[in-house]
Amino acid sequence: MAEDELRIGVFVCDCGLNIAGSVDTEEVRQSAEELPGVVVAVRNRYTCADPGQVEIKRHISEHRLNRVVIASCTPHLHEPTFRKCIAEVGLNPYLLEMANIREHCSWVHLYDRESATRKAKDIVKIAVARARLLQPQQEMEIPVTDAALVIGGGVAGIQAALDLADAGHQVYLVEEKPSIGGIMAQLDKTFPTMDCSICVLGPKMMDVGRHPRIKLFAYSSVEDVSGYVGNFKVRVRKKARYVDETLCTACGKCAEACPVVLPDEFQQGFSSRKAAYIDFPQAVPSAFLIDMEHCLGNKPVACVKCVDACEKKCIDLHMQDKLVEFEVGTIIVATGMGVYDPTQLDEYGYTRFENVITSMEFERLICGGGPTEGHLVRPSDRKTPKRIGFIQCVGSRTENRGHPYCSNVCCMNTVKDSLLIKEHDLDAEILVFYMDIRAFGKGFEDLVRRSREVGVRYIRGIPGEIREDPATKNLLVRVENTTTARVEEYELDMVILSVGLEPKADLKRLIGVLNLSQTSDGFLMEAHPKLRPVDAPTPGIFFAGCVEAPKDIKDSVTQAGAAAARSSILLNAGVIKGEAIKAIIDLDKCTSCGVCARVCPYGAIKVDVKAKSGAKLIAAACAGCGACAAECRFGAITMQHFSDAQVLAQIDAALETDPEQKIITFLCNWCSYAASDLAGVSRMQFPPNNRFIRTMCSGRVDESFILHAFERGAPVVLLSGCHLSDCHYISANHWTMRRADRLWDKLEKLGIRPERLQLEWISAAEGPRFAQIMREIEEMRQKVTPQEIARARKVLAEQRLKAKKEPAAEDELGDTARV
Amino acid sequence: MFNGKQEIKDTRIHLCLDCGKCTVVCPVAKYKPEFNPRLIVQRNTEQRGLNFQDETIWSCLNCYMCLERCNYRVEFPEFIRILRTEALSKGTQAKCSHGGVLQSMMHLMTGGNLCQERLGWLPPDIKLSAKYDTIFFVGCAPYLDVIFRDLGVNTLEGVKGALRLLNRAKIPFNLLANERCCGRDLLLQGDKEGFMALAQANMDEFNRLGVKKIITSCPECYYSLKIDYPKVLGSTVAEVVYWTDVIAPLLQSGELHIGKLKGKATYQDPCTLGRGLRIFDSPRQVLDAVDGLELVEMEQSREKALCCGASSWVHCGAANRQIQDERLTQAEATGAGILVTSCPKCQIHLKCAQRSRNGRMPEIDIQDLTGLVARSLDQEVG
Amino acid sequence: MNKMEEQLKCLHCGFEYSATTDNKKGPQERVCPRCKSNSVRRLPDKKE
Amino acid sequence: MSRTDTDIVVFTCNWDGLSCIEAAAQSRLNYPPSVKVIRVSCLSRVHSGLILKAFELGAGGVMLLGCEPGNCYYEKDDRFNVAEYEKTRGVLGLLGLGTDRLKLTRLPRCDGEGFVKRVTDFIAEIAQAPQ
Repeated sequence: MAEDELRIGVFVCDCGLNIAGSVDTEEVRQSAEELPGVVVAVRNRYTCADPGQVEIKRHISEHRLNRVVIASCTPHLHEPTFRKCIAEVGLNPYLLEMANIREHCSWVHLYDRESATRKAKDIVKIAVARARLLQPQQEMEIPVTDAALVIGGGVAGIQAALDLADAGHQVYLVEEKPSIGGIMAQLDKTFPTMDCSICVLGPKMMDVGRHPRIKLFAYSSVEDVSGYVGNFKVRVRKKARYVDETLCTACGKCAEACPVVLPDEFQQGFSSRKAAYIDFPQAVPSAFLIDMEHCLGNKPVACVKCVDACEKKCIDLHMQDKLVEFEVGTIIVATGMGVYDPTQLDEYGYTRFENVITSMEFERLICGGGPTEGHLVRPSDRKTPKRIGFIQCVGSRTENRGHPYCSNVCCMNTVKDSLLIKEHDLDAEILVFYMDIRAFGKGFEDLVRRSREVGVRYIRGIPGEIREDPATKNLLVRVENTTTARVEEYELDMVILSVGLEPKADLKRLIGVLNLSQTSDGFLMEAHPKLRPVDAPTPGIFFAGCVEAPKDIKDSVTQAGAAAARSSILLNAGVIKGEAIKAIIDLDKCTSCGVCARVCPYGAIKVDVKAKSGAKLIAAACAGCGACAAECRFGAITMQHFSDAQVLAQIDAALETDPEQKIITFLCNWCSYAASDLAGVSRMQFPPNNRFIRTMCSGRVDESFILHAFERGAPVVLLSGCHLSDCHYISANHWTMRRADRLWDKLEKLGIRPERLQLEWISAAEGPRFAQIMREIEEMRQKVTPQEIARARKVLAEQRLKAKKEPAAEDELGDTARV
Repeated sequence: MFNGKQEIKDTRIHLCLDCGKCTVVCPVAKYKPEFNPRLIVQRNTEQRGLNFQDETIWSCLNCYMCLERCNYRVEFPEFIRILRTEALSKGTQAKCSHGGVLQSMMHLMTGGNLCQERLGWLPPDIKLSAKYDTIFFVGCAPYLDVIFRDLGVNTLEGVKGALRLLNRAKIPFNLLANERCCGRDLLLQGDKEGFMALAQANMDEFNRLGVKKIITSCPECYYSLKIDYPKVLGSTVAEVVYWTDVIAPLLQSGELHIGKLKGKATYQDPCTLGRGLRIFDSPRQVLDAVDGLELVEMEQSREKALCCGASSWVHCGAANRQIQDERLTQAEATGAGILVTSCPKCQIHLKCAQRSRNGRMPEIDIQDLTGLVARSLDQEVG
Repeated sequence: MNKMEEQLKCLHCGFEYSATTDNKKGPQERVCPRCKSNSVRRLPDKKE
Repeated sequence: MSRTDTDIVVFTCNWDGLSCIEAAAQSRLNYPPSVKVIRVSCLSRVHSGLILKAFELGAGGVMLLGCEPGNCYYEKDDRFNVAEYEKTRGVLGLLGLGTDRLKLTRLPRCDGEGFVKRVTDFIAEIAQAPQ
């Protein structure tokens, strides 16, 4: 196709008034018509709607278009739509370029139609410039291993595993605890239906244990995951239980024999267990295990009482951890959440007063399977509490010791608990101290009403302090009743802190293993908060349950089903389209210096530096970040679909007219571009002087791009990408930082103010910060004088000519390669 | 005309969840129900500007207790300060305690041609350095010493003590002959203008003498020099340190030794120093270093410490008395013989309260931390 | 050798400060303590 | 604020103090018009706050004019106002205004000359006092 003359079609979208509201789309269309290579420019009301797409197809065939530029919204939203659209009339999907005149223009310059329109024209011009150099790309087909890994055996993990297995896929379910069941297994009843938690969960747990297509790894952890969507290699550490779970009949003889007594975590420490123990009666796998940390069996003088007691002889005190490896096509993360520890909220004396407990502890105290067989007593004197208070929002909705978000389940959990107490003891006096009762779900408000009907008192106000009467161990709770604005003091027998939910402590580790990222609240970030709520940004990985955000059982199960369905789609397909954006190595230019191999986060490039046989690319492993191309000193590496030529053309187009007015901003596809979209969607206004250039990763941004921008007269260049720790190409953006350091030194040497190159790490969640940075950068631009711009242009032009003559010096190489 | 839009935004009151925690922990609200921080925020966000003026705003003690517990750390004391400034700008008069003598004193210090004679008390044994890179900011101790002598207050003892300790620690320092009041009390009562004048005058003096480091023993001076000056004047002063932060490390590392004192003491955390600037440990470390002195804690201490019951020399009334009374009772309950505080104002307020308790026993001996520790120097160990 | 003192300058607000970085940990994100910008430059150690 | 040395505020008690001033008036004795008289029932009413306020507002000197010891109409001894007097002098000293800018004067009934002499002398002294 390269030899054909260019026939570009530009389609400008009104998006109703979303774009046309603040951009004169007709003017944009006309200016597009003037651009070289453009044979037709069309305006649509809704390009993405059917009529719009039909029109695109019609024009493609009518005008024999061989490049398509669509000026509408962010590529993150509709690039796939339009790629599909043009493919249907036989155009290679990679011959499409999106010009984002909505998130990047109309929505962020709502009140300045003139400059918004001017900017929109520029954006289209930049897109057309790139479109001219677009080449058709072939996506490689990657086979998918028809198996899934589910991490976490709580209700979400269980549901996901069952759904996938029932759909006919092999499932590996990994649970770190000795039994699956998770938090739900510890709850007494569930809201709003008030049915027994373990009674509904138990059967599902057994289904998991029995299912022919589910391989359960209890008491195990995912150690390492490598590979990519469709072909993940997983390594699981199966911790030694010291009991052969296939033989164990859970007769309990070993526990009877065991002399070591320990607090029972499952019962929240309210009762004891032995070193030989089973999590709880309904545990799956239904097998005991030995807590080797406390067992006497591994001391020089072995106790081995359990070994003697076991009739099936299934105890082996010399058992070792096992490493198991297998391949899966998709991964579902369902590791759940942690529960907030109120110790730091000293005013409630959780650690000082026995009768102040958390809602989790309460579940065990009220549960028939609990330490008290469901007779509610208070810890200090085992007496039945008559006056009980609940304090809501403990550790939630705060920036002062706790978490800023609402934990979603605590309100209803308290309502449920209040009814449970009333079931046990109708004349118990129950007070709920709250700020807002959030009963938004099906049947929730009804439950609240019932609790009010049975006489639970709801007092609007959060206690400021709790004191204990040392004699009676009763609690004196002082609170302002905000409805009467009077400070009241209540003497209560027991206080239950309705604690919030938080990300699991060890979530970071998993994030490292799976290369995921977090939202500002610490939970896992979805690919799209509305449209892809269970997908991880990394293809092939899905979320279920509280690991994504606090949610109740119903929502966890719903999400688990969704995650199962989403991964089932991949597994059923059998193959998936692989990354077309890949590096290509030109062996004529390659000097086998080995830099690219060192830079590649995926080890997708191999170089034999001795043999000088040139760099080799493992195509399937290449994720397309482009760090190698940016670091290669000899221009031996071309990034398909993000080639030097394309980016340089975009810069030229952006700076063709009054460059001194413009800021060149490089956005990485995953974080900073997403942040710019977020700023757009949230209508955060900022000055219209920036021109955005998207690369897959900030690591792709070549030194030459930035210098080129300065040479073309850009006053300021902003380099932006994901925060260092959550680069979507593992560590590609570490090279961005090193490069920035190199560039700043270089600019200074050349007598160009280093300040003119700015660097910002902006996560996808930081829309407001993005807008703020845009404003600040514009302020900096205004401080750059015409003289220094001119000077920079001159110096850099000379520099380039010099560089043409002599190739890169060896020492410069060493500098690059230093790690 | 007053315009506190941004200022008010910065206090984050728009984040108030209306939970009422502040009201529960506020010492004033406890004895004076009409003072309700939560409602003050509500009233004054809704009705401000309708020439609405709220009497209760003068009762706030700026003790940071509300801030300590607030979910969103809403800066209520600062909000009050803004309201007071606004009220003054509308011609309201603050009810000044002590016949307004302190306000007049502070205003008199704003005078440009002021040349004080404030170092007369300086005993010969204290060695000053020749240079001004490090200065000790004395604060209003000389004045308070005169004004409140009839309460048995001896704020100068404290200062002398601090200086002797610094000498002992071989830390060179100098004093400013024409140092002015830091102005914090004017700021807190809303007189931003007066504060600015004092702050600027002091700042000019620092710059003129090339001061690099400022040590002070008065928590209020410490706060305003460290926090208020940069905030209001926009330029940072020299490094500002609190004397216990200078001394305590030396005592811990054993480079510095102090003497012995018999007795049992309890420590009053000044709000400004404790909750305000999170200095809880170093004063206690200093006390621990005094051989033979036993330190016991009150029911409410550290982050929970109860305020000495008055602030910024305005609007002292029955509620304040009750707070002071409660605090004294807490102190006595510890069985300690000495109530140590590191703020001259705590000393003044609590002694004042003590006097009006018309000698109800047991009377706990209220001492300034610096003074107390310095006295130990005379009883050398080993 | 791993731990080293670096002279850093914020190219956004001009604030200069020094910090120790641990090379073992790999590159760490730099944030200007004053203006929170990431445009923090490692100043080349001056050799006269 | 600018301070004019000749601006004198005289706090006088309603009895012997005031009688002297009235006597001076009746016998047409001249003293500078810059002398402002404030009548209080007894000097015990005057505290350091009021005195300093006068200085804050620019007074060059403050004179406390009262009964001679033993003559107090309220049969108060003068312990209280002496204490306040000393306290205020202390503050004035620290402020570098000089302790002499505050004067405590006690006169017998109707001593017009006495008052005029004291007040003019006072103005003269203040002229010497440090600024």
